[in-house]
Amino acid sequence: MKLAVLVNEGPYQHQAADSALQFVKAAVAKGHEIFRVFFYHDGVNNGTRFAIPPQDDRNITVEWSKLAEEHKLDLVVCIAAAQRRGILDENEAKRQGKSGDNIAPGFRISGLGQLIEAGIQAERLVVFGD
Amino acid sequence: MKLAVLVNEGPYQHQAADSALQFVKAAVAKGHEIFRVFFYHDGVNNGTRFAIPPQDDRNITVEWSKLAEEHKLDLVVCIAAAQRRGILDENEAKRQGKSGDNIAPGFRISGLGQLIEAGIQAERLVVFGD
Amino acid sequence: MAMLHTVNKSPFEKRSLDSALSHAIDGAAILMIEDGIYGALKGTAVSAKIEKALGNLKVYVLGPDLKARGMTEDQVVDGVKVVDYAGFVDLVTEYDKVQAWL
Amino acid sequence: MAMLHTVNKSPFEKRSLDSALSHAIDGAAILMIEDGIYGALKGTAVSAKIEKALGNLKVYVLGPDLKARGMTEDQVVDGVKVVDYAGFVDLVTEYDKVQAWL
Amino acid sequence: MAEPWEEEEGPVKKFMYVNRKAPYGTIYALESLEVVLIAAAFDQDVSLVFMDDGVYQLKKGQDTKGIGMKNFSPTYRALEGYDIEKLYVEKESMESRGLTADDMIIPVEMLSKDELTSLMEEQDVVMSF
Amino acid sequence: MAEPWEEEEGPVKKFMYVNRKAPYGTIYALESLEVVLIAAAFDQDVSLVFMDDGVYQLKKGQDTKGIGMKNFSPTYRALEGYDIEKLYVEKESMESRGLTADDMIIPVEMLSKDELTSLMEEQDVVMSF
Repeated sequence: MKLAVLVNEGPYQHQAADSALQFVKAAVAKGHEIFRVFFYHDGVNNGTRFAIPPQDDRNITVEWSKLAEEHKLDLVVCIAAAQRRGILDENEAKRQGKSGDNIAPGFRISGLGQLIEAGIQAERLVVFGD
Repeated sequence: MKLAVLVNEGPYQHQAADSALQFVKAAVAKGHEIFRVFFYHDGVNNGTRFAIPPQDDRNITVEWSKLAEEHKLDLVVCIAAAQRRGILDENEAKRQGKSGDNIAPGFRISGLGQLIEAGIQAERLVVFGD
Repeated sequence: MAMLHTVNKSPFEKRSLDSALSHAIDGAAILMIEDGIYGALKGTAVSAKIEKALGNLKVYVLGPDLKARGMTEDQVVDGVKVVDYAGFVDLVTEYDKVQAWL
Repeated sequence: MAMLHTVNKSPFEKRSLDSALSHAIDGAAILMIEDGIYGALKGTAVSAKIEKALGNLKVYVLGPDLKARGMTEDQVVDGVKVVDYAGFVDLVTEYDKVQAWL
Repeated sequence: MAEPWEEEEGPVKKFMYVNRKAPYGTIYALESLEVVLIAAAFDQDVSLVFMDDGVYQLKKGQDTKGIGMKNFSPTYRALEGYDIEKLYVEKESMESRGLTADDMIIPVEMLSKDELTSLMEEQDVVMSF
Repeated sequence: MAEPWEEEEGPVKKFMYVNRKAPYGTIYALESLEVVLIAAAFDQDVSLVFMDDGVYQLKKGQDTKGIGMKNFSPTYRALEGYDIEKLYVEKESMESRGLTADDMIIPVEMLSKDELTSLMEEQDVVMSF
């Protein structure tokens, strides 16, 4: 089945990002198609490559990036929410005159329309948040 | 009176950062000394200079930076919490091999001991969170 | 099939379990995840809510979240089914849609 | 002076107002800020809690948070005092310490 | 009946946006509204529900100057211009909060908990904020 | 009586760390523990309280392999080595959750709500997570 996932909280502070990650892994293992994972609200903070969690803890962003590479997942960070919270890719950084960017590999920044499209195209939308 | 403030949530997602900012402004206006503002948990996200909120909205980080400059405030971002969440200064970025940093002017990264010290030195500690 | 309702907060802290239960039709399902699992346990001040809900709803709890918090399957209210993440995925596909009571 | 307790969540969503009220000694103060202000209003399902608390506690609500949410001072339970941020600062200095019921 | 050019755009799904949080204390109310404004461009069947503390989003007379935040409540009045016309508030949520239709910034249809529950079951996609 | 060399280090304040959140669902339990471990180095009078859902932090038998997170509950057993010995759980919080002292990973003193309230009033600084 074609599934979409919405993640509304950043990593570590709430379990939402972990739960979404485990859910996506299980869905992929069962042969379902993940149409898109959309990161909204503080969820955009999943997409920073600047995070360095303690070595004995999981690195949620790295896990998303690996999962995206292995399974060609579409990880979309909401542009409006990302601007508010300081998540930038190279284009955005240039456009906004910021020195450098922090987006992690496998994530792309795009508009809220991508969330609505996920709702239309996927057969189920599963939301993880606070 | 000597006051210390602890901010436990990032800007925008929760009102905590706004409330802390308004409280600090009011305390300064009344002639109180702000010994330190300590940013912990997602509160470290107050310290990113990458954020670009909509033009008709407040820019919380810029307000902290301005306030720090005007009143010589000590804005301390917890290093452990900042590492988990991807807030870096130049030193940390170099030490961790990250390409670039994102700390905003007026903020400094330091250890949790700075929070305990604030608890000892200040006459009141006021906590803002979720 | 009706709706799958997910609840992720402790019923001792937030009221989202109440909201979910009072908006679930006969035959709908409740899945308790994260701190929501505390609502699925026997012998607490809120156990009666789930015992009553089992009359017209299916109730599930996420095993990995239960174990993480030091709770075992035999501490769960009788009639509540324990599922793993694969079971969570199955529930999402079996029910028509999912509502997260965040 | 006793403790100042701050509550920042709606009593319809979270149980933190209950925790604060049940851990405040006679003469302590409760200050409702942010979404906590909904607990200070007349004519709601939770108004009785504050009316009762006024028997042994001082109760304050932050005016700017009240106004932001479209509520006026005359909608506040009688006996609850409205303060601005400067008043919040005064309360912090008047009471011995502050506990935030997050 | 759908017009032929509407058919071309793919299936029309029933989307319900459920607002359960008070405004300003958290950002969910504002960012939910941003989703709804974008959703309006997709020609889907959109409903907005305000229940639990979400009914507070529509309270008249919001004035945020004192907290330094933007008052976004006027945007609810603009929803009609985006052809978003199915707005519902839950009666039980209003009553326990002592609110009436007169307190609302826009006209909304009041549904009982049971009516709302049925409507929710009719949807294809439910997004809750 | 304080020894003279202790006097030199400035005042000893009573710090109470109040834990009111369940573990893993949010990070507050873990990051609160990190504060307490640092606090131990400051020679202040430290108390730890577990109340409301915070009592769940001390539940025996935590096994986080299935959720991919680190099980930090063994750290509570290390607190004694840091000379943090005043640990309290609230009786009422335990009872409404069906928990007893046997469920706890470490020995703790059980206080009633009223006893805890009094203890809280005796503190100089209360930090709540």
